[in-house]
Amino acid sequence: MATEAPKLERRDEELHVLGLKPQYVPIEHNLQSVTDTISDISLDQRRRPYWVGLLLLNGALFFTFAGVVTYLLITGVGIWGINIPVAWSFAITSFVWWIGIGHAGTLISAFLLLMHQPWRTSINRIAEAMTIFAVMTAGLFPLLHLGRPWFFYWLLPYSNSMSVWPQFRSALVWDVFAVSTYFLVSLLFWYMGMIPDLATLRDRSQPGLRKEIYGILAMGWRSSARHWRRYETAYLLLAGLATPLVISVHSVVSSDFAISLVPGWHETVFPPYFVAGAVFSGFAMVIVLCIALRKAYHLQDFITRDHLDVMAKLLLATSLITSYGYLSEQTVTYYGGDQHDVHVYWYRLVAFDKYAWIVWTLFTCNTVVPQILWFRRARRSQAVLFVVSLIVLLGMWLERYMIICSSLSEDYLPSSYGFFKPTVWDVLTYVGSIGFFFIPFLLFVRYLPLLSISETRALLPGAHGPGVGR
Amino acid sequence: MNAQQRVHGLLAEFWTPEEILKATRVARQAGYQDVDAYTPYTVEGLAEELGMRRSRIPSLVLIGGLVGAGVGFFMQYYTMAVDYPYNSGGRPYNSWPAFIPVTFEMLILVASLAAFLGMLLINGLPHPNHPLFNVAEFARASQDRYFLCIEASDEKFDVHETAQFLGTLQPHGPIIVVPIEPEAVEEPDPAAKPN
Amino acid sequence: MTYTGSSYGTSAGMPPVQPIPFSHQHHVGVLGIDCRYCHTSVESSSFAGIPPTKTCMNCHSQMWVGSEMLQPVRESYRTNTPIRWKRVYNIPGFAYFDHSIHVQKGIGCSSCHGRIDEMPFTYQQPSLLMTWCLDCHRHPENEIRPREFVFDMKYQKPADQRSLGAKLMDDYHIRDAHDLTSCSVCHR
Amino acid sequence: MNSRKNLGPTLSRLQQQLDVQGPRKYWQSLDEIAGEPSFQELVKQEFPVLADIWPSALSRRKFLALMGASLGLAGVSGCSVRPAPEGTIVPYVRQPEQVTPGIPLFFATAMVHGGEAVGLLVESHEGRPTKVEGNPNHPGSRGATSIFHQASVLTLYDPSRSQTVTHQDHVRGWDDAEAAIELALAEQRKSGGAGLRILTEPVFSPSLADQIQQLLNDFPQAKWHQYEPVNDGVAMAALEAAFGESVSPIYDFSKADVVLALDADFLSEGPGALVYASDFMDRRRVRTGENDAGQASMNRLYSVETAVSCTGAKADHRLAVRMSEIEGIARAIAAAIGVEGVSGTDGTHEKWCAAVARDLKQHRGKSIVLAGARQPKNVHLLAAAINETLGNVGQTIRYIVPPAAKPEDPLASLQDLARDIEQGKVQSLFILGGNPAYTAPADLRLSELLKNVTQTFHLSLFKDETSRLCQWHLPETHYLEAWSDGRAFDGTPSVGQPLIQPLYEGRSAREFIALLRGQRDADGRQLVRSFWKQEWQKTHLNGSDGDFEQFWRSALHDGVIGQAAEHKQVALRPDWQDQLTQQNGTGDTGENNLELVFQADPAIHDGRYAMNGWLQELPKPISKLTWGNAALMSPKTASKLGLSYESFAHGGEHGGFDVPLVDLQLDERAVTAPVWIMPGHADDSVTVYLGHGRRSAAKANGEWQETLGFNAYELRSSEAMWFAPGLKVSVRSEAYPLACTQARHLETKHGVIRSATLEEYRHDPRHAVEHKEEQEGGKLVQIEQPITLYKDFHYDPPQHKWGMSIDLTTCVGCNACVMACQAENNIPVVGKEQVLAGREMHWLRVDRYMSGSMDQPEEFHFQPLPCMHCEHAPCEYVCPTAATVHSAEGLNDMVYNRCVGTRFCSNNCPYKVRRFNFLEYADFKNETRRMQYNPDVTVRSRGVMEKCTYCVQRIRQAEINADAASRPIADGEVLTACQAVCPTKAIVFGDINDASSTVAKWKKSPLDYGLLAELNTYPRTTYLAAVRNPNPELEQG
Repeated sequence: MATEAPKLERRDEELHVLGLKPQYVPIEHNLQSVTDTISDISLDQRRRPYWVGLLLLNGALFFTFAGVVTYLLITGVGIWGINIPVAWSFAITSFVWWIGIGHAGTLISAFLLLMHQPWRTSINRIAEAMTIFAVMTAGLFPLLHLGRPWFFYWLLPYSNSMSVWPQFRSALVWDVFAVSTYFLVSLLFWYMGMIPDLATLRDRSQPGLRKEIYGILAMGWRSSARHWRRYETAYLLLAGLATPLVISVHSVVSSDFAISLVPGWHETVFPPYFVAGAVFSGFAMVIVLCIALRKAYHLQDFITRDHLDVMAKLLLATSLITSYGYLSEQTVTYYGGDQHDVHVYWYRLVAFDKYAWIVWTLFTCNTVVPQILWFRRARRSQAVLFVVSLIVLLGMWLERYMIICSSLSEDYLPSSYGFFKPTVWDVLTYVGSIGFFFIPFLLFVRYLPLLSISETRALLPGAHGPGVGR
Repeated sequence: MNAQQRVHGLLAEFWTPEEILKATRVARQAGYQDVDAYTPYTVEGLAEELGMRRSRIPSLVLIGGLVGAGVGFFMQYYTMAVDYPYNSGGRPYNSWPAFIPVTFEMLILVASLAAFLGMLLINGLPHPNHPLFNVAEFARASQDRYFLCIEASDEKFDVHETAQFLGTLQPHGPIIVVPIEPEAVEEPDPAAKPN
Repeated sequence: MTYTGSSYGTSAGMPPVQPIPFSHQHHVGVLGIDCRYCHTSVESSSFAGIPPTKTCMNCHSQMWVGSEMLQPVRESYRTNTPIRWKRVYNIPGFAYFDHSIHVQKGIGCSSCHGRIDEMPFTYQQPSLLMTWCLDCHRHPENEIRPREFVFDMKYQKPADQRSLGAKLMDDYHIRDAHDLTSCSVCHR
Repeated sequence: MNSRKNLGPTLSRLQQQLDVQGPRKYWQSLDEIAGEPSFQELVKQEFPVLADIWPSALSRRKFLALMGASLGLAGVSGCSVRPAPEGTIVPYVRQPEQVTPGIPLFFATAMVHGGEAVGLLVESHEGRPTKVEGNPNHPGSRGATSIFHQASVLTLYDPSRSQTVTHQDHVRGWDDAEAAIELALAEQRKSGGAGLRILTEPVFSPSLADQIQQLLNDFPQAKWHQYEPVNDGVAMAALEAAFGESVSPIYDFSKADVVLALDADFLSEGPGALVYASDFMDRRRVRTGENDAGQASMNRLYSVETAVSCTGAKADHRLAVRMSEIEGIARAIAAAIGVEGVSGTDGTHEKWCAAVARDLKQHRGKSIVLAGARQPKNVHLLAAAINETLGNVGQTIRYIVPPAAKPEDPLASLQDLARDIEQGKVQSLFILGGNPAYTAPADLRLSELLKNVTQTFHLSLFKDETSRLCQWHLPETHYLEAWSDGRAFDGTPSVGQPLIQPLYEGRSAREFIALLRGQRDADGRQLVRSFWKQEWQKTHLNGSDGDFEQFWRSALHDGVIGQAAEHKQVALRPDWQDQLTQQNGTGDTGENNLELVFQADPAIHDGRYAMNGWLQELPKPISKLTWGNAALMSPKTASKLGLSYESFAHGGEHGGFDVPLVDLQLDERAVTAPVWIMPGHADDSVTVYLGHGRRSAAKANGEWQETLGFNAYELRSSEAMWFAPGLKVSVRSEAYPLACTQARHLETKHGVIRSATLEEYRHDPRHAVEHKEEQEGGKLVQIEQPITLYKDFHYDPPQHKWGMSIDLTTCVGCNACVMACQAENNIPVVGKEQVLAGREMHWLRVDRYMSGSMDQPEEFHFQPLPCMHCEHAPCEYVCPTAATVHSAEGLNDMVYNRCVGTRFCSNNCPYKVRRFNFLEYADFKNETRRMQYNPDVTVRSRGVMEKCTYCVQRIRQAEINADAASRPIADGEVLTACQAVCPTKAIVFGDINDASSTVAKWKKSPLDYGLLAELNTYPRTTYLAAVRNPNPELEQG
């Protein structure tokens, strides 16, 4: 005896004056339609062709990655191009890149929750999912690049028969704690946000295995107002904890380089510069994913052009901060005048047979290309944003690669200068890791609520005030 | 009577947040204590209507944070300076500046766990076999309907009286009696037939 | 930790089956033969030394000549093929233990090998885990005994072992815990 | 037995079982031991499941290979969690009296190389020689060794050594060979040996020469030829012509103030190099403390050469000229000095020759002029004349009877043999050692000639090019497996004891000659002992056998069995001038008239060490190339050929270089070679190293092994053995990868190398150290006292404070230290591809820097770079698993079993002295290779970082010995492997707390400075700035 929910009348004209007030809220929707559109993405069984296509593509990448990793574990890290002096390269670059991408997710959902930004609602779940899977992919690299990966557990302080502990002055041990804490907190944050939506899916799905799984995952959530109150408090607290966590994790990741003695690495600007870089590449990835999902699942009502617009503005802002980072690094070094530092920064710019072409490419990618976002039309066009974001992602990867390899290549003694040439295995490991990221993401898109249904409901006009919304 | 024990409570359905707010206020003023509202999203002010005090979660998180930081720092201090002190790069055994990042991470970790587990524990979740799930209509509680439930554990609760009272709150649809055991398929209670 | 520390993990206390059931209890406990008669290089080399067949034949060419149990010894001596003893103390290749310095510094055989004179079949007494080595390297005073009692199986630690140990540590110039737990003392 | 190596259980027991069988036969071929009943019983016990299928399914060889592979994995058993692997411990049956497992023994022996026998002490662990050290009381060594002596121990265990007698590639036994020999000799006896020829390398062994002489008595018509591609035959002939009798010069650099080296690399090559380097550098040590710096004195070295050599690099003044111009310069100097009958001036280098001549004249009787072995006869005559005129003979130069048993010109000897073969006079040819087919000059076409000799026998270590052409190949024993003797550069004889039974069925040259004389199973020891008994009896007429036995044992212990050769009083023949042939014009230095110069490879010598992995991978002293050779030329020559420096080298590479290929064409012979530009090389001249590009260097597991690089012997003709004009170079299009460990030549960073002239040092001793800082900033930057936040760790006595000091003045860059370190610490060879990728594993590298410009480098400096063992080590605080930690004595310990391989420590080391096992480099599987491993040092597996540990195993052993005797460690008791072999004592290690120790004194010297000390690393290895003694006259020019 389901009664048909009445259609919501348009109540507040001035709310949607064309273009003036950013419209982050789905207008023609009510509770029922919001719930149905979002949960149907997960519930209806029809396989969307391009979802299966993407799954197969990334499945191929995933299996190349598995193959490369097997060969790596059998033969040794020698299959990559690393040598003495450049003992780190693609693996650590990809680690920093992936974890950088991960940071935007939690920053969007946590920091913007604290700032009560309404536009976060429709993209926060996508961003958090991206964080979880990016950090999972990133966490792989520090293990893969170990010389003897089967002793990775020596990095953890477990009580062992040798009574020897990890050495806590090393940034790599900090990394272990930082990355695992970050993964856990993001997972909690993401899962907690999803409990009410899982309850919705549980209630709307046909009886069967999926209903039971959703039921288990929803942990018996029965939308009780008392529960909501405690849920909101905990959610806010988690957001409050996650924000400083994001800053600290990427500062710790940057301390992998900052605590060292390598000229070009031991810069005091590294922590903020890396965090800005992380947010920058993170937003780029979020934009890419949002645009793709928006088109694939017709979420134009939820992820409106205004969302893209505000994210583009943030992309531009962080691009400027990162560019400021480049500028300050160069000027402070030349001002300081230490012969080793000056050599590294100078040869980065001029040695075109080695790293200079990478340096100038990344300057264009990270500094010049995002300037197009000053124009409103560019910010609102999906195609331009998509391309700019991909370029920024490439630029940020090159930036980490340049920092790591060029500083190690020519640091102190001329006799130990060396050059890094990537091998096919380097490239395959990196490309394979992209597959490793997208497989769980596609499964998330398929089986879990894509947007935060409960928060979107809360945003509906009249959801709060005495309006008519059902 | 035996019907009394088998009943968990009475459920009334509403369609707008204002209705549920008013119904809850009226129920509370009528003296019912064990009242709970079920809404598809957080309705502003509903918790105050239900008379909830300040939640204990923040204090839990604070304790968690302090414990995390304490454990984090002591672990590092004990291993580096007490259990196996060795000279690493001329740095002192207790190089506390180097211990700060891990201490901070442990603080955040334990605090977050405290927040999440605290919320679950205090809410009594996971509780998959709650009597309310025996009511088919209640499935809409997580979608677009608002429900008010007065539980049998309330001392003023009487099946007929309370059903009568609920009827006065203009609910949409009949007052539903929430059975405790799921298999006893409850035929609609004739007495509570609304208009 | 429990698995590696258990006797199954460290194979302590489990006497391996030897080609010849040699009994220390009989030779050391009953007959009173000194350790250095067979383990000749314990004071001079890192390796304590395993007696060549000739050492066994010094006596067993005269006594117990007909016994079936000693047939492998005679066989080995006649055909010049060595006796293949099962190794009781398996220290990993990357840890370098030196008998001579320990004996010289006043660490008795029984401190590590236990009461060999009461062992019919030799088994590994300690866990041989690094924690076991470190306990002694951190507090040598608990185990040191005067040099003359190093080979005395029946030596009992005196009540004032701590003070005796401290005194002996000065006499024998034993370095402090921080020195002895430097990694290159055992690993190189 | 506390065997450090992770030997797989079965084969190690098998090995111990073989050990124990006593001296009889150490090693049978794999098939024989596989067939033994005891082995099958062992297999049943060890691998019961396989035991039953053992005889049928698997062939024995396959089973051993299979087990070998599994043993390899067993080698990794270390990582399996306990229960501990079921190991066994196998004692001797009858223990040899002085062998105590765990304590190494040292035996004195001698190795013949490069025209001299050098006395060595070889360390033996449980019957396996593992490390070669110098013999302090041998005149040719004085405790030092060269890279060849160090690497010889690897050749002993080289699995590709020839193991069986073969007749036209079919495996035979020694008895078949003996039968064939007897047949051939019987044939020859009829004609008195007319068709018999013996070809050996120049023999320095008196007993072997005596044996060959007796053989020649049996066959009066037979002839004995000697040939070696790198020889001083021309010099010997010249001196014989000058003095009327065959003499050999001995130099005493301790008395020389001025030395002129005409293409003579006396510091690192040639007989007596170790002693000459030591004496020469003793006169350059200026560390006379603070006060008497004023009177510090040094000798001065002038060098005239083409390619940069160690001597040229250390010279105060170096003149880079074409080889053909050196004779002109020698004439100019001789004329300037006033050698009668010599005239002529050298146009371009007029001023230089005049200044040198003036300097020489001011140091009459206290100077030396040396002519290199590659120079033509005239230069040797001129040098002898100059020395005579300056009155050096008897002061700084003495002439003795040549140490060679039969001094002759090897080239002439080989040409006679070739002529005889051509005329069909030779029926049976016995080649002992050497590899003439590969090393003979191309125009002799020896390879074709060998084919038409009826019976040819080749006794050699490897089945090589010559063995391939000979009917019979007979495995020769390595010098560590056989009795031998030899004369040092000054004639002192010494006996070579074997350290181990022959690994394969080899026989030594003297046993083979005895075989030729009919004694079938001659014992090398008996042969050598009887010869020296006769010699001893000549001087001790009524000496009893007991006396001789006593003399013999003490000689074996000391490694020296006689006195040096006595000096001959000789004088130049009055008519020596007419020996001077007309100077054959320096030829125009036009673009088309390039000069090709041959040089013995600094590491592979003449090609005999091509199969030695250590030497192949050893970076050459100057070019730092490894694995293969290249055509070296100066930047100007390259630009003339259209190869600018930038065109091929990315610069700054440490590892791979793609260089262009060129065709070197001389007369009608041509070779394709990669180009390597070497600043400091003379213009219009191309140097090529001999010894590479071998097509069949050895035969191992069925195939002929090839070696990298191109074969320079193909361009060599007998008229121009060392240099030839008229080289045509044509550039090809494709590129070729060269593996170089240090490409960056110029000192772009100041403060790394610090040097000063003697004047500056006299004026202000600390000038070298601080000079650079003063110039730029104007104010004196005190960089020696870095500030630190940290509370210091105390290393005060009785704690040791280990430190090392390296003197840049006296280091000649000969790489002996690098090779000694590789031998001592089980450092693996990684191969060319890995060196191309920049992953060579040497713990110690010798950096070579040049000051000045690419076209005109002025100073060359060598800087050995071991680990600095910094007190504030940047590598320690970044290691996450505490695998590298600072010990209480200030050593930076590297704990291999704790390392997980994050490699952050290598990134954070400013000196980049850490090496990483990117792949499984150490050889855990090959049984013979594993015998060389030093049991006191862990063999590192894949994924582990490693570095110089100041030979901590030696420090610990010294501490234990000192503790046992309850005495402190004496200064010099701990010798690190590099310090022990350094000929010029440039490296000193010791306890800084002990004020009387040499290292403490060196560190108090005003010249002492820490490398990159401004980074607050507090390095324990510090350097003494290099001091040069330039000639003021030439300095301004």
